[in-house]
Amino acid sequence: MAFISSGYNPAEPMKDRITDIGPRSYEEFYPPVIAKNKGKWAYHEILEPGILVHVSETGDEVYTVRVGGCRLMSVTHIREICEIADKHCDGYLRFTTRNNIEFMVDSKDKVEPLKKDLAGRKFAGGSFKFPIGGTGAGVTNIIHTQGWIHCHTPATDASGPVKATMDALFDHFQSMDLPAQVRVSLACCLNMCGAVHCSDIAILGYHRKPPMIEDEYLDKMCEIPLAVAACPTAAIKPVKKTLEDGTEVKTVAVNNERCMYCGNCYTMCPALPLADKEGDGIVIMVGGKVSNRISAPKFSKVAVAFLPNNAPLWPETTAVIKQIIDAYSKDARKYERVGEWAERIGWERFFEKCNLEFTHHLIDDFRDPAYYTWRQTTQFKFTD
Amino acid sequence: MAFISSGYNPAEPMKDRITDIGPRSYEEFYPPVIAKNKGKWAYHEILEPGILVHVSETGDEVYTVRVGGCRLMSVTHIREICEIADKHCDGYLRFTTRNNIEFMVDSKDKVEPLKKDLAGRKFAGGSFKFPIGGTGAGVTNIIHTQGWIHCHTPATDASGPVKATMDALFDHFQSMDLPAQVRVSLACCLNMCGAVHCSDIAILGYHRKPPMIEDEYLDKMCEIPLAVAACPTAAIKPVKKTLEDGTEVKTVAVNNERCMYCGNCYTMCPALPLADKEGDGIVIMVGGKVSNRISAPKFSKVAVAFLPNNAPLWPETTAVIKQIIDAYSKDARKYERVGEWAERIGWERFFEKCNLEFTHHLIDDFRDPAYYTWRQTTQFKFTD
Amino acid sequence: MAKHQTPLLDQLESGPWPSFVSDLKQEAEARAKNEKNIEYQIPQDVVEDLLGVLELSFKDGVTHWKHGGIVGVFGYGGGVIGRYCDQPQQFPGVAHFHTMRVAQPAGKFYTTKYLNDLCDLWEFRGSGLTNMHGSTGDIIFLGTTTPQLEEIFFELTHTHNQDLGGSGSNLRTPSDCIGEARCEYACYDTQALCHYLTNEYQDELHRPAFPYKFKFKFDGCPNCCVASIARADLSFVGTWKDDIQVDQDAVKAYVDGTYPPNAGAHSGRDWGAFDIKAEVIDRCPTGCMKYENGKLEIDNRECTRCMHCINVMPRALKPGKEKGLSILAGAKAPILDGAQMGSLLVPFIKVEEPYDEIKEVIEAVWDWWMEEGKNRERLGELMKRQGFQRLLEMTNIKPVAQHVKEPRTNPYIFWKEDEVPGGFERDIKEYRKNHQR
Amino acid sequence: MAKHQTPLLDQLESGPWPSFVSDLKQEAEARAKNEKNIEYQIPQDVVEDLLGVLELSFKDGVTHWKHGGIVGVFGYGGGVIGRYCDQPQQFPGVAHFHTMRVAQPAGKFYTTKYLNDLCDLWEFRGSGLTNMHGSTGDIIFLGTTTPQLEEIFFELTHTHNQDLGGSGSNLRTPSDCIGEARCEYACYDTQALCHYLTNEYQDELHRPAFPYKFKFKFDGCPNCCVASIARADLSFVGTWKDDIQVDQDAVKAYVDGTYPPNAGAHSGRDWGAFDIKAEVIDRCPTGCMKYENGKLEIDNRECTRCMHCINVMPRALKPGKEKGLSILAGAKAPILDGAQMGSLLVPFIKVEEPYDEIKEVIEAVWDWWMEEGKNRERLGELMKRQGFQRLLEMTNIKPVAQHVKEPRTNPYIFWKEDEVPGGFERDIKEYRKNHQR
Ligand code: SRM
Ligand code: SRM
Ligand code: SRM
Ligand code: SRM
Ligand code: SF4
Ligand code: SF4
Ligand code: SF4
Ligand code: SF4
Ligand code: SF4
Ligand code: SF4
Ligand code: SF4
Ligand code: SF4
Repeated sequence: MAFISSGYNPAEPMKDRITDIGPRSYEEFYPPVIAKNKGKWAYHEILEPGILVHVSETGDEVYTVRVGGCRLMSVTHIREICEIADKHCDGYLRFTTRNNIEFMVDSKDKVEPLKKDLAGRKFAGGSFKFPIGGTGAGVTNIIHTQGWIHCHTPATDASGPVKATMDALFDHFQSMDLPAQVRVSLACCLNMCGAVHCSDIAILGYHRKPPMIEDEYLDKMCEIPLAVAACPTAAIKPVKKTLEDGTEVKTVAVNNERCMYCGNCYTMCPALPLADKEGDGIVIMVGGKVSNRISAPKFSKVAVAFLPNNAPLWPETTAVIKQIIDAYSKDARKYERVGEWAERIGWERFFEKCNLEFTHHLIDDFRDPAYYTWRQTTQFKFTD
Repeated sequence: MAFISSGYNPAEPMKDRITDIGPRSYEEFYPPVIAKNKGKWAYHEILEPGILVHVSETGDEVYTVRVGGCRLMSVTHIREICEIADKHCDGYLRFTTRNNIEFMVDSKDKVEPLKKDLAGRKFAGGSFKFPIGGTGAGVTNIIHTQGWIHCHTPATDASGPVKATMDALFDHFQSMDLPAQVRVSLACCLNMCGAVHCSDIAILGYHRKPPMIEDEYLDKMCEIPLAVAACPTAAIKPVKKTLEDGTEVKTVAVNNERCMYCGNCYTMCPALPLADKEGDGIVIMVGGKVSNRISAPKFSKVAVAFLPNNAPLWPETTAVIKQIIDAYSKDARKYERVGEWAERIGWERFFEKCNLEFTHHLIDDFRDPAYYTWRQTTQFKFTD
Repeated sequence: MAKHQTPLLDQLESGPWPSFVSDLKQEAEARAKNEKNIEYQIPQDVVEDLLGVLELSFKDGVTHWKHGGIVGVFGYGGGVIGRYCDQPQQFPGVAHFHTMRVAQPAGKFYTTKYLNDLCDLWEFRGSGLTNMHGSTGDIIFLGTTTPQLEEIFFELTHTHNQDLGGSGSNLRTPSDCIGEARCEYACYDTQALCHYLTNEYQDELHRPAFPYKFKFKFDGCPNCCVASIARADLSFVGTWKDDIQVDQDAVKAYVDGTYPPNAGAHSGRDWGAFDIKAEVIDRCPTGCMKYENGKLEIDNRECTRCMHCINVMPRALKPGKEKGLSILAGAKAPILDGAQMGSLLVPFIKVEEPYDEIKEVIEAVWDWWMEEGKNRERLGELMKRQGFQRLLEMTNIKPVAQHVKEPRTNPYIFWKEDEVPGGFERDIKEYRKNHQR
Repeated sequence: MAKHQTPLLDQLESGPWPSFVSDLKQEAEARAKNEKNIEYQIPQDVVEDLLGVLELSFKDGVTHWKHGGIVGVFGYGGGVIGRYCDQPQQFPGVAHFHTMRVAQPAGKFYTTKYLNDLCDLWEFRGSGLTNMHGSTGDIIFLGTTTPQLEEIFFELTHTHNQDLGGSGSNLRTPSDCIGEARCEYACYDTQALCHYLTNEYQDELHRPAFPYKFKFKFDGCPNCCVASIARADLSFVGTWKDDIQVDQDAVKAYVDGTYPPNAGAHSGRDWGAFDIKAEVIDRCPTGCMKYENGKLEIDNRECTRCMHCINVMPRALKPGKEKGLSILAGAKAPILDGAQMGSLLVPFIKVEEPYDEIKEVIEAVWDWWMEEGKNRERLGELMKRQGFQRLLEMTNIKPVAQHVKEPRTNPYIFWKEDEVPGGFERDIKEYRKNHQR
């Protein structure tokens, strides 16, 4: 393969350089019916799972067919999306904030052909390319991150557990049979690139072993003061060590007792890797939300402290999530989010109903605010 | 006055010494109707403010007349209490956990004469000696502390503001016309000797000036490391200073910016007094409770950051308290405590209804938990 | 004629509430007259000087008491608070003005005989002024001189069969609500337990061996009439495990207005006819009640025993029969790190003499706190510093969801090395074999 | 035949949800075939090697990516995330595997023309793999080599009129909900504001001058469909100030079952007939609604604009007419001190071009943060460290009760010296005149 220049000249990087032009304007991309009715929408209805109609004050309508996007997409797949949009939607489409794809048409009769076309397309392995759903009181797409596909700090994969979980929850993606929307998210480490900290159900990759220390290279690869400063629990201190070959090096020591495996030191210093097959795995958090509907936004809470990375299907993880959703589905009131339900019945009852064990790991012990999560009242429910 | 020995011989302190006998047994002190019916009470009723009847499964009844106790009591006053108890109650009485006095009789016909006797007794200055009241949905006695009567750290007096406040709230002591019980407490400094931190209305003495430093004597009177360690905000550090006369002394320096006038350093070191006429005054806190009824116990919140020590009548303090109680009385639901009311209507509305100004002082900025008191939702009410 | 003019204090004599100024004046006068010819062991004008120094404080806006000195009785590390006036020349009567804490009887019932006897002692050897009672619960003898301390203690123990209470880094005098003595809600005998433990732990009460003060308080039910949940390092709060006892006929009597709701506690205002739906069913915090076809139904499994319905209808509802108490740990006042309520440590424990199970919890807590607590660190602060898990471990209590209001929102879980397969130690060289630098 | 065996990954091909493995394989195959005869600028087998390294991670249970290196395009401090494989010999196709963040258009509407063009570019100069979209909102080009970075940037800007997005200690690519474009709830034009500010602050987006990353997100109403309140240093959430607009006839149509509640969002289960009392009136968090005699009444002064009633009856209720937005500050992910939601900073502000008032707030926040923020300290952390008061001071916003959920429970109030009469400096000698030692 020969190098083909774009026109860029490394010797004169500033020549003809265009910068700071920002993204393309949204106005270029509005389908006509949107451009015309923007700001004039009167109401909407979800006609069936994945199919919305929005009706304008002008009488115009836009029908939206939402399909699951697996986010990690090849150009081949994107081109197929474009082909569909060209065929049915005059060459327009959009992506949602949760990485689903929305095909919009401006009249009802265009909906059925579009649906049919979408539903018919499958990958070679048998999975749907464009499953319709993700609206209303069900499960929509999982917001997720890079995992083993691209990142250096993950404690679990992203795309793998997401695929396994969406398969397990697929019925809820294609129906609106839950008490309210259930938002599932995944972050592969606690940097939490996503809204995992306030999702109904969050799958979080977590390390459980303190970093290894690569004494021999540490000082060469890292700035020791930055590594020391990075640790939120002050577990790291600078030390001098003598290597086997007798050379004295500057390096760091980690107080394992104080380490909570956050990996922030590794972010600052590659000579402090944490990853470990047995140490790493998944924390399940539940009950977060971001909408301000009825109750204020809530953080997710840790419901299961650890599940192993059993690739490729993460069966323990999908089983726990099913358990929670089933219990929620059976017990919660209409419009009640997972967290609202847990708060209403009490967390002690939540663990009982979901058949989850409560362990010492779930009791907050991080800094002063931990105190406020303990029970400062005699009000509690007995469980079996 | 001649010294009269009790029998104690300072030369032989251990001779005949009796120790560790604890308090007298409660059983000695039960009135017969109590001793007989203990554990068998079936129900009670508050017949009128200050008058309770408890009815036993045995059919026995005990009538209790509760009267205000001003807690700081002379032996003359206690003897008068005893005289009344001898006359009406077979020589028994009790004190409540809020320092009221309870006279108990075992039949209804003994109530009226007792009431009459009590109501008729007044101090020379005109105040009641034994006002009947303090039950049910009203204001009962103020739990308070020492103040200028006995303590070395107060930022306000105790008995004075309490008398002024109870005079202002006296109607509510003698009637049960509020939505629920309103518990008022006073602590003269933030050691908070009492349950001021969870009272419906709390009157709190607070300093506003950092300690003075008595360089000349500090090292003689205190252990400097203890004074330094005492400061919760690390505002104190040890220093050396040269006095006017040229002697060099070890002393401390206070970083005024970090000081929140808690007085903990003064507790450890008398050479660091804080008290100041203009600096000292009263913080009003509201909305606390300790019962587990309906809602969990709650801490009181700061509603007014500062009111001056205008002795002897503390008119600003009593006015603010009246304002709050009036607004509460008008607006709250039956059974709703002050804090429950404020939470239901929202604190922004509370300030509006009580006609209190919201100032920057009321925003929490103490450590990590402060964050959780800010508003993390778009839900709020507009106020005028 | 009064020794000192008190124009400011005098303004506190009018108004309906009992005036402490009037009472102080009556005591000052009584001492001045000394009708019983008492050989006062401390200055006869002590009360006049107290009025004087207080008037000065009212004028100056600051206290005139010095930082307390270390005074006490032999062999005891508490019970006395030293106090000296910072204007002793002007007010010699209160130059020394120490308080003594006299351990109150559980429940605060008294005979007049006992109280009168104490009055005699205190008039003779002290100021004749008291606090009935201090915030912790003690009878406070307010103001005497150093030489009188041992004398008073001697007389207290020998004549009155009465001990001092706590102060300093001790167990403080425990206190309790009236409980079974006169309250139908009590789930255990607060006086019995309070008295028993007070006596059991006399050594801890009198001889400072703790990092700081330690308080017990005993409430017979979740109404918390002695505010234990807010003011005790260990709070013992009565509760029950089975079903609320319901008398359906009595419920009807409330509904039809025969019985006054909440035992008449709201009778000072016309709140309209009793509305069981609005006042009980809809206010139950767990929503576990129903009133249909004249019958009250409670889903007791969902009840959190908040007492509301029982408080509103005491003749119809009663706590269950399987009674016991909950133990909460760590309440304290705000200094230094903010106030704390007690946190639930033992959800339910039976209250049975000789209270061995309860004592086990107490002693395990103490062992931990005495081992790990820093100087002047309250139990609650230690709990915050080392974590609730640690408290559970040290008391050998299994973690249950009841311990928390909600699980942690941060995932910063500390694992013990033995919980993680393979442990914490790893070989970076092994790792680098599969992961190039 | 595939270059690497992937027995573990293969198991993720079945099941209904779109399989990324199948998609990767189809791309690998397409590149292998190269039907269009593209002169691939990075290894043709990049996707096969990605499958290989991923399979290895599935087996090993750990990542095989090295710590990112510093790569980028000239003059920009962000937009590229460097990434190298820790097994480059085994997987040379992904030895370099950098991502590029392409700034997405507001609202994420696209033409197929635009997307196809991007695909051509990316297939040619990169792996042909993307994320549509990254969590912040960007289009992510997933995997290319260092030499291609400038080439891609050049083509993006010259051919596609398209810039990179943010990474590093920059303003990150702002993102928004669909808003007015297709949502009847929108209280302002999220796309217009998002796009305007993105362009206005291009310098902040591309040239790291901040202590750490900074995010804007724009939600048209409190439903928060772009999760701004949880994921943006400054969240702009639409709201209104006047009364909810009510169409009483439409309310009736909901009550009688003509219109499906919540626009049909719950139609997958039989929840019974719509019950306006149970589903709306009783669930309104402020209890400010009544439905009597077929008429819905809202006490709008008490409404906190939670959206619930509007969500349930979109054809009957609409946000008010006096629209604007609330600004919340400081949301962030948990690292280092726990997650934060945004805290309400500006309760209500009008949204009017040229958005001067909004920009004033943004710039005042930045000035403070750039002055006081430590390296790698997010705005929320600075707010915690220096206090909310300080944020108000620096943005010149008057403290109002709306700023807090509740006032402080501790009385540890810091006073400014000029607020306290007489100031802080006092003369201990003066004091000692009236207070002996
Ligand atoms: C398309 C999208 C906006 C976008 O710019 O892309 C969107 C669109 C709508 N949202 Fe949303 N929401 C979208 C993400 C969100 C998110 C963000 C997220 O999940 O990350 C939230 C906050 C979630 C949370 O609280 O955790 C969100 C919380 C809501 C709510 C509040 C629901 C609740 O019970 O709390 C409503 C109101 C409702 O459902 O009635 C709502 C309502 C709507 C409506 C009905 C608005 C309208 O009138 O058009 C739209 C169709 C809803 C549906 O799909 O059932 N939208 N909505 C997003 C679709 C994501 C997807 O592909 O599934
Ligand atoms: C006598 C006393 C106990 C004692 O050992 O001395 C007592 C006695 C009773 N309390 Fe109490 N409470 C007493 C202090 C308290 C306290 C402690 C305090 O205020 O410091 C509380 C907690 C206050 C708080 O939450 O801030 C307290 C919270 C309650 C409650 C819960 C009320 C609520 O609305 O939250 C009830 C239930 C009720 O009133 O129906 C209650 C009920 C009762 C009953 C009805 C119990 C009974 O069946 O006999 C008693 C008469 C109530 C009355 O006076 O209206 N008692 N009660 C205390 C009287 C103090 C006084 O002189 O005024
Ligand atoms: C006498 C009494 C106040 C009263 O007027 O009733 C009192 C008086 C003092 N308390 Fe207290 N406390 C008294 C009950 C309390 C209570 C209430 C309780 O026990 O229920 C509390 C709050 C509950 C708690 O313990 O947290 C209380 C929390 C404090 C504190 C803060 C302790 C903390 O950890 O937060 C201090 C500061 C200290 O220990 O240095 C303190 C310190 C003091 C000192 C010894 C002053 C000092 O700094 O050395 C006071 C002596 C005053 C004097 O000269 O008479 N006092 N103190 C109460 C004891 C009487 C009794 O024995 O019955
Ligand atoms: C690509 C992306 C995940 C994804 O798969 O979508 C991502 C990927 C990384 N994030 Fe992120 N973050 C991404 C959105 C987020 C979000 C979500 C958001 O912006 O809405 C968050 C949470 C919100 C927030 O900012 O708090 C987020 C919070 C973090 C953090 C924690 C920051 C904090 O202050 O709490 C880090 C750690 C750091 O900065 O060192 C981080 C760091 C990283 C790094 C650069 C790893 C590192 O330690 O250097 C990741 C590079 C992965 C890779 O190799 O591709 N990422 N990161 C997202 C950006 C794509 C885009 O531009 O659209
Ligand atoms: S969550 Fe962690 S591991 Fe995953 S992409 Fe973000 S920084 Fe990387
Ligand atoms: S992983 Fe986190 S807690 Fe552990 S040493 Fe590194 S920075 Fe500190
Ligand atoms: S509250 Fe403060 S000033 Fe008042 S008695 Fe207690 S320690 Fe003394
Ligand atoms: S008053 Fe409190 S904050 Fe100020 S210096 Fe003393 S101990 Fe520190
Ligand atoms: S706490 Fe309960 S048992 Fe004790 S007096 Fe109060 S209501 Fe009665
Ligand atoms: S005690 Fe409280 S929670 Fe239990 S049924 Fe009665 S009101 Fe409900
Ligand atoms: S946040 Fe509000 S305005 Fe934006 S899409 Fe969601 S519902 Fe519509
Ligand atoms: S928007 Fe929310 S608070 Fe306002 S009336 Fe509707 S349900 Fe009630």
